[in-house]
Amino acid sequence: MSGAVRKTWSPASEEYQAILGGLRETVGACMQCGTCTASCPNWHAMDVTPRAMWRMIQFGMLDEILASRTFWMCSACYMCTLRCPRGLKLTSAMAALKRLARVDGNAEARRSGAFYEAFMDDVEAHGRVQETGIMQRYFLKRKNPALPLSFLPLGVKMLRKGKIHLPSKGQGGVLMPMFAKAREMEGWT
Amino acid sequence: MSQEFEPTILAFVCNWCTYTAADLAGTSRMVQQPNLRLVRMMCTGMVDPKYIVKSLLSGADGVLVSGCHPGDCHYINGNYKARRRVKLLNEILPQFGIEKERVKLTWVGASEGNEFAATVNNFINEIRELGPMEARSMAVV
Amino acid sequence: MRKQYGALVVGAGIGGIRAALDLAVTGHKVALIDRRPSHGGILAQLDHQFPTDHCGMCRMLPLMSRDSSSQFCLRKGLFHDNIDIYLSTEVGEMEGEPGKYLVSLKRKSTLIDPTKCVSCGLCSEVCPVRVPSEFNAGLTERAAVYLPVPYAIPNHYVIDLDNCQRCWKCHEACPTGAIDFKFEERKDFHILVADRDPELAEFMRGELEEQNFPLHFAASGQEAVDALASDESFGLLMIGMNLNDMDAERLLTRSRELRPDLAVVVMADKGSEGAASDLVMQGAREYLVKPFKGKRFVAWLDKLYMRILSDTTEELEVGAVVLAGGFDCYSPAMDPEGGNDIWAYDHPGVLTAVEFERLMSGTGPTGGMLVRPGDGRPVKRIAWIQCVGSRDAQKNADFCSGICCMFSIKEALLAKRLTGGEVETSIFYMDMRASGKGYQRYRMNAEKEKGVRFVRSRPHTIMPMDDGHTLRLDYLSDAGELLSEEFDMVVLAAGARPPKETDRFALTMGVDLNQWGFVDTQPYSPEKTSKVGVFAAGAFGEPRDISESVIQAGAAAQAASRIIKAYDVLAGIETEPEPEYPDVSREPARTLVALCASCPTLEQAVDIETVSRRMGDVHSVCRVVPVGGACTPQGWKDIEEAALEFKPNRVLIGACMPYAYIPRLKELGRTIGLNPALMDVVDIYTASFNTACGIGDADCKEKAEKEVYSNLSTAVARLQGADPSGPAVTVDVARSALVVGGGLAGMTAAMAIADQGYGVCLVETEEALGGTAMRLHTQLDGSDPRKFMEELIAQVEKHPNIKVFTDSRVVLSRGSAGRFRSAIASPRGVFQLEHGVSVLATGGHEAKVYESGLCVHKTVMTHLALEEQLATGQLDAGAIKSVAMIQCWRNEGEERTFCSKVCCPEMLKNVLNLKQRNPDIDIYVFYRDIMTQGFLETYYTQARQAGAIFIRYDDETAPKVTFGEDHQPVIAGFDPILNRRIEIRPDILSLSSGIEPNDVEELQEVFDVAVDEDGFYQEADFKWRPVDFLKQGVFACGIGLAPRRMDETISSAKAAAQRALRILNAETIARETVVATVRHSLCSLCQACIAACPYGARVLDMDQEKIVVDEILCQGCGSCAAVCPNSATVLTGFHDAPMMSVIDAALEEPA
Amino acid sequence: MATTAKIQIDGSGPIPALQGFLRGLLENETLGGIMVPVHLFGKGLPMPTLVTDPEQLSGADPLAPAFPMNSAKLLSRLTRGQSGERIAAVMRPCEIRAFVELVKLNQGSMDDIILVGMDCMGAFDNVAYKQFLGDDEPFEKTMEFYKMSANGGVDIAPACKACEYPAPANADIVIGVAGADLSDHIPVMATSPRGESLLNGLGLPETSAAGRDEALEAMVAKRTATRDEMFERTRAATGTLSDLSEYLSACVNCYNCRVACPVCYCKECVFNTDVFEHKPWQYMGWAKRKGSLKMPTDTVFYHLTRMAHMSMACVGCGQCSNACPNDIPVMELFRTVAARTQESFDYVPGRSLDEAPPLSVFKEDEFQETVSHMV
Repeated sequence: MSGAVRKTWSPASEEYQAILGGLRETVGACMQCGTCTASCPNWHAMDVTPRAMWRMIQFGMLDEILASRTFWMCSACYMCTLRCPRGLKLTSAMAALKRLARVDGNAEARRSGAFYEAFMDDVEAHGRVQETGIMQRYFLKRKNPALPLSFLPLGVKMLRKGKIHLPSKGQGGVLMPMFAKAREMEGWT
Repeated sequence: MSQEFEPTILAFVCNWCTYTAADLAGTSRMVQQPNLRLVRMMCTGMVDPKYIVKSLLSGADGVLVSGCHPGDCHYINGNYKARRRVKLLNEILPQFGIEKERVKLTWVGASEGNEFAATVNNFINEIRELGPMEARSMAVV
Repeated sequence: MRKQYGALVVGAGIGGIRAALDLAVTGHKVALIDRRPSHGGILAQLDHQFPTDHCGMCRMLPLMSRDSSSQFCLRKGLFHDNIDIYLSTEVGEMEGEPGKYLVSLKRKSTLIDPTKCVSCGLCSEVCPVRVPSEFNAGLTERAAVYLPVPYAIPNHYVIDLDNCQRCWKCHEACPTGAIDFKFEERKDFHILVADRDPELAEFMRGELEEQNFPLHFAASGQEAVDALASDESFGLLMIGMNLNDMDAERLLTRSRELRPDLAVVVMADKGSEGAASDLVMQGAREYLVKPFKGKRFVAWLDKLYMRILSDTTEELEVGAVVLAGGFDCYSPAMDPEGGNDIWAYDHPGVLTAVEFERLMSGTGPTGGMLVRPGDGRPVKRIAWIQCVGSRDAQKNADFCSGICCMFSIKEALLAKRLTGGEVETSIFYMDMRASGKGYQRYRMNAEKEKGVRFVRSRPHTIMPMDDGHTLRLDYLSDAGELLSEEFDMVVLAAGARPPKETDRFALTMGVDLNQWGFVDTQPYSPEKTSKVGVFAAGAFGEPRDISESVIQAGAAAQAASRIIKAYDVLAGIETEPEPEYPDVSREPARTLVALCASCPTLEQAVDIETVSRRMGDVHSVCRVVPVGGACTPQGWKDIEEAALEFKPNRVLIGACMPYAYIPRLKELGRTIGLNPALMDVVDIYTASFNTACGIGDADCKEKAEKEVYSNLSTAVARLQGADPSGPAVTVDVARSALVVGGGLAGMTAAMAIADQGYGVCLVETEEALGGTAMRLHTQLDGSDPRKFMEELIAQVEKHPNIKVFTDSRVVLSRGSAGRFRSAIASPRGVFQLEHGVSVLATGGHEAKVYESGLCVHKTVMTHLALEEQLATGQLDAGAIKSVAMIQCWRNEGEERTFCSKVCCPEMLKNVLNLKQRNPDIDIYVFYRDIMTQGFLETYYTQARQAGAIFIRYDDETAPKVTFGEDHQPVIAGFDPILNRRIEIRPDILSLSSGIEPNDVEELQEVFDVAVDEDGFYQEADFKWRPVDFLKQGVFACGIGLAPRRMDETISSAKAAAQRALRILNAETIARETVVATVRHSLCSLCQACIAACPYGARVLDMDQEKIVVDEILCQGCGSCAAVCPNSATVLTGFHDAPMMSVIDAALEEPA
Repeated sequence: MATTAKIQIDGSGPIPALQGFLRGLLENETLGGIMVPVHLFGKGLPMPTLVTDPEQLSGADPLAPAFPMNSAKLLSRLTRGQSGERIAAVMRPCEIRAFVELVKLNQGSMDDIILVGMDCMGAFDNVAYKQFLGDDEPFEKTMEFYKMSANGGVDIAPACKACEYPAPANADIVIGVAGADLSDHIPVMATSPRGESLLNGLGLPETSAAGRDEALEAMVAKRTATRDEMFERTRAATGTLSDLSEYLSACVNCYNCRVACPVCYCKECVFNTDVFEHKPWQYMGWAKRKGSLKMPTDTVFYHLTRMAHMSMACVGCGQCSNACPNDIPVMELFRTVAARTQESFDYVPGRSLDEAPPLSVFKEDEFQETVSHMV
């Protein structure tokens, strides 16, 4: 990160601006205390700290935000939201970014989001994550035939240790209404 | 020095801080040796050097001047003036064998009852080590 | 008969004390109450206060008529002729209207008779109970019978009935029978139980057998009503909710009708708690849920019985009410998890700020040693975490407590001082709010000179390390790295909260609370609550530091005194004239010595007869009388009788707790016709408590006797030298005021004084009234400052008591408090004026700094100009795309030595205003620390929410301004969060340039007052006398004193007016007992005394060739006497000759 | 370098030459009078005399080795309040230094005074001067004294022997006798603007004070050594309270020492006031406590108190010893004490008018070691 921020607003569509506006509202009151970042269990895996992310939202640097993988690393543990002295809904902001990236993101964003989507789809389908299912979905989404091969050694290892279970019906579909409701609330349908 | 010697200490204490602390030490039942004679002054800034000289010549084995901490003085700066006076006596009296240790200046705040008790007890012990003031056995006033 | 007072002051903390004193010295009777058993509020717990790190609270005591108040450490206690203090007291009910409020006070009994308690502490020693000590913030434990504050006066033990186990051991241990559990009266305490359930009756009969309460049972409501209508005396009515014929509410109503004072308790069934609590609202004392458990029920009833019998009510009629409830400190313990999850509050190394303060205190848990209170481990590294519980929207605290920043710096400095600088101190903060007078310097000194580390970050959690000792803090550096540090101790700068039960209290008093639970106050009148005649003082309306609290208390006192005056409260009540005492200075001293021999402790320690006999031999002692209990009415009568019989001209009483007798000596003086200055009380008990040697030991007895004898004979010698006679020097007060400066402060002060009927000359150098405040067009709270100012100007101009001189200057002012002679130069000529007080309200102005293109480029303006352009429509917010603002902006290299306090709110105002008009404007604010203390914080939050971007800078990253085409500013800055340079090209650049005091060089000379290094007036004492000058009779207020916002300016002006009214309200000012005089025949005119006098009370009269003492200014410190080589200057009561005798007497008995 | 002029000495010797110089000064319109030691009564002591008539300067002897009193006190009387006229005073260095102290204490003023300082060879005490004078002519004996002191063999007063300030400071005009060839001329220096203009008005020829510094230096070295010996001796003699009492045993509370002391400026000493008017029962009480009571009381107390009051301003002129009827070496005692007190406050009495008397001022951050922290 170097070079002066000359233009602080990124060129983007009106839709972009609307989402950005919402995000700005969410994190506007942030005073950069850093509690969120220091509280984040996945902090080490993020390329941009959450604190810097909110800052970039304030500055309107959406391109750079979407290029980062930070929000994909959010496991929605809500620690930041719980601790934020400003009472900001930070986990929601992370989710909004995920959504934004999925809808309108570039290739990079799609790639980063693939695993996340696969995970959620699998949960929706089975009511829990099934190791085989999720990977299938992930590979499909990535549309990269070489990718499964690269996971082969890991898969074999896990299989040996009994970490991979065969797909089962389990609680299949039990969470579907919840997902539907969420989609409805978020205006996706 | 004789084991029997019990020093007498005269303390000029300021009305606002140290007297309060002395009172606190008393009412808190802190262990205090009965060797202290307290003279309440409005301010250490009004302790005339001749009071101290008089005390030493009249049988006090040590004189304690105690007031507010710097900046605390009810009368703004009396304690600073007291410090110069005690400094002066600390220069004059030792020339005549009256040890510097016999004239002490301390700052003790109103809530420092324990500090006052400890100060006095230490002072008494120190004077006990030092032995009686010569004037005790002299017919001079 | 209701007791009448001018005002009731609720809360005896610093704000309440100040308000009470301000009213009392003005001549109003004040009732000062506090629900705690001690006075002093939080300050009783603090030994050191910023920014001096010392106390000095005693400087608040009256300087004039000193004899009417106590003259000792104010943290110890307070007496004033016009103040009645009620401790352990709350307001029960209040009704009425301004000028005549009828108040009923509930006084909780301490169950210990103060006239009998000698504070020996035996009760506390035997008490088996241990609960956290309030005084030491829970760091130590106390018994259920305890001393609330170790150094308070009067210092009687109190019983905490709630925690009492009823073992009665204290009662047995008390040597003086001071503890009264009302054992004897139990048999006369009839309890009427109205309940259908026969099992309950049986249960109660069985359980209460030992208690001896006569029990009466009524199985129906009617039966109960009949009993109530009978002649039987009842102490308590217990109502069950199961009566067939009458519901509980009806019975309660009937009982209130028949016996309004009878205590009623509701026995609720499980599930009907709601209905029961309604009954409590209707007058029942409390409710108890069935089924009752034996032991607990008996204890509860027994305590209730003791309360009913011991507690009292006091009915008052007061003119006005001042609420000074202060604040409670937030504690992590208030969190659902007790603060253990996030703050590891149960760890011995984690303390709140108040706990740390207690730790540093000599009366604290370690006697002032810096070790961990829980485990005694040494402390090498301490961290302070700011904003714990403040600026926290999640905890309904979207406000800044305003005190914690300075508090933490102070504590860090104290820790440094205590350890000789060894301990490492780090303060973790977000904005360091050092905006008070001198606070910025204090902070710089802490950082640069004393090595206190300031870290701008917020650790979110305290993590105890596995070793069980250290504590880890994780925090984010500016660079975005997560850092970990370990500390031995972490102090939580826990913020302020409204005091407990403020909501209930507000209901009783009929005042509104604001959204954070503090008392709601009005714009431009921060002392006014929603109820007329009820005012908020101190920190009750908003968290404030000492100085601001004291000012706010002054403002509240001013408002209250205005009501008292307007409604002519107490008009009919004559105050007793000061009695004339015979002059005994020519008579040989005859001293009556009365020895209080009531307490067995003394008898055990010394042989009173021996002491009496030897005292009889002391020169001037005419009689020694032993009395049984000097503090009891009988003992006091004995002393009176002895005095009338032996006609002494000196009276010495040997007793315990001398301070407590001071008010009583005045009474005695009246009775026997002797000046109280010729009387003294000496503590003869402390010597007897000395545990250095065992009781019964002969040697020990002798030592104690010597000590008692010495104490008494020293006092006799001192009394011999007492000389209260002398000509009564008084000043006839010229009852009008001179106010210099016609801005907001000057006009407010003038109005406050003029409204009470005194003439005011208001002098303004400009051609029109108004001053700096006229430049404001809007306020953050939405009020209209312009309208307010215009109304104020109109009021001032048409006020019959105010004479306005515009375009004028004061050129001369001579004299002293009560009578000044001044000259005003006006275009119409020079006016001579006699007045009693002067108020300097000369104000300040926006600092003019010609840099960053100000006055060159039309795109650059100050915040004030921006506000004006927006208000007048000169600037169209809709046409602007972006605005940049720079806070704390000064000339390069210019030291930022003080915070102007107004620029941050001003900036927020513009931000919100712009955003409201055009939400799409991009706003960038460069700042160092946002100074939004108190409830202003919420506007900061709003500004951020509205989308303004706040960019922090420091000395190294200060924004640089250049200009492009069309005057467009180009600001090159740096964002520390993104760690990137940023460049902003706004349409408008708005600068905060801060406040500078107006030049007062001339006035300094005219009024003989000083200014500080920044050019603001130098007050007598920043905390305790914030609107006084050292020179009495001259006061300051407004921006001339320190940067202030409008509300604060108004408060300071009202506070100054109240101080001035104290003088104007008196017709004459009388001399004091302890005051310096000059024996001119001895005086060589060396003037050393003039230099030594800290109050400027001495001058050389050139014509008369003598040193003249201004007895009003003289405070009796004796500096002059000590510096005078031949005692030509003497302090009354401390003449050299008697002092020599005192020394002789003290040394007569070698230890 | 300020003007140095010479007072030419013709055949009649240095005293008439100095008289001539003073006459010249007095003839200047700006001066109303001159205070100078004058032999008035034959064989008596030359007393400071305020001369207004130039003719009456014929008895003036500024060089006389007599020092009947420290004239600072007299000058204080002449300068308290306004006389309306300016005068000059011919004084020894110790007198000027004492006067500076008195001015600080508002006991006099520098406004209307021209200080003419003499290099001081010392003087006899009163008794010794009379012996020295015998039946001879005073002027001749003065000259004889100068001859003898040039040879190094005069028994001047102990105070003068131990005086390390032979050259006047803070004067307007200095008469540089030290090292001067009294058969030829005496150098006279202007040491202030006022002195400069006065001296220039006299139209004296210029010169240099050759040899003066060396002479002074030698004198100071010798006297400092004597002084230090004196300190040693006195310390040894007063090392304990008993020793001090013995040292002062002849004190009769006459307070002559403090009357003679130039810096004891009190109208009445506190020991002479009612503060020390003890009652008979008090005396009896004290006597009973110890079995006996030395009368008069308060002698040691008096001296210790005086040390506290004035040791910081003590200029060491020795008038106290001179005044003591019982020959107590008061000067030695006070100078010894003063050496320590003055050093501890870095104060030199008479050095500068700008230095406030140490007990009249304070700093917030000083003498930390004086405050005990015993806990």
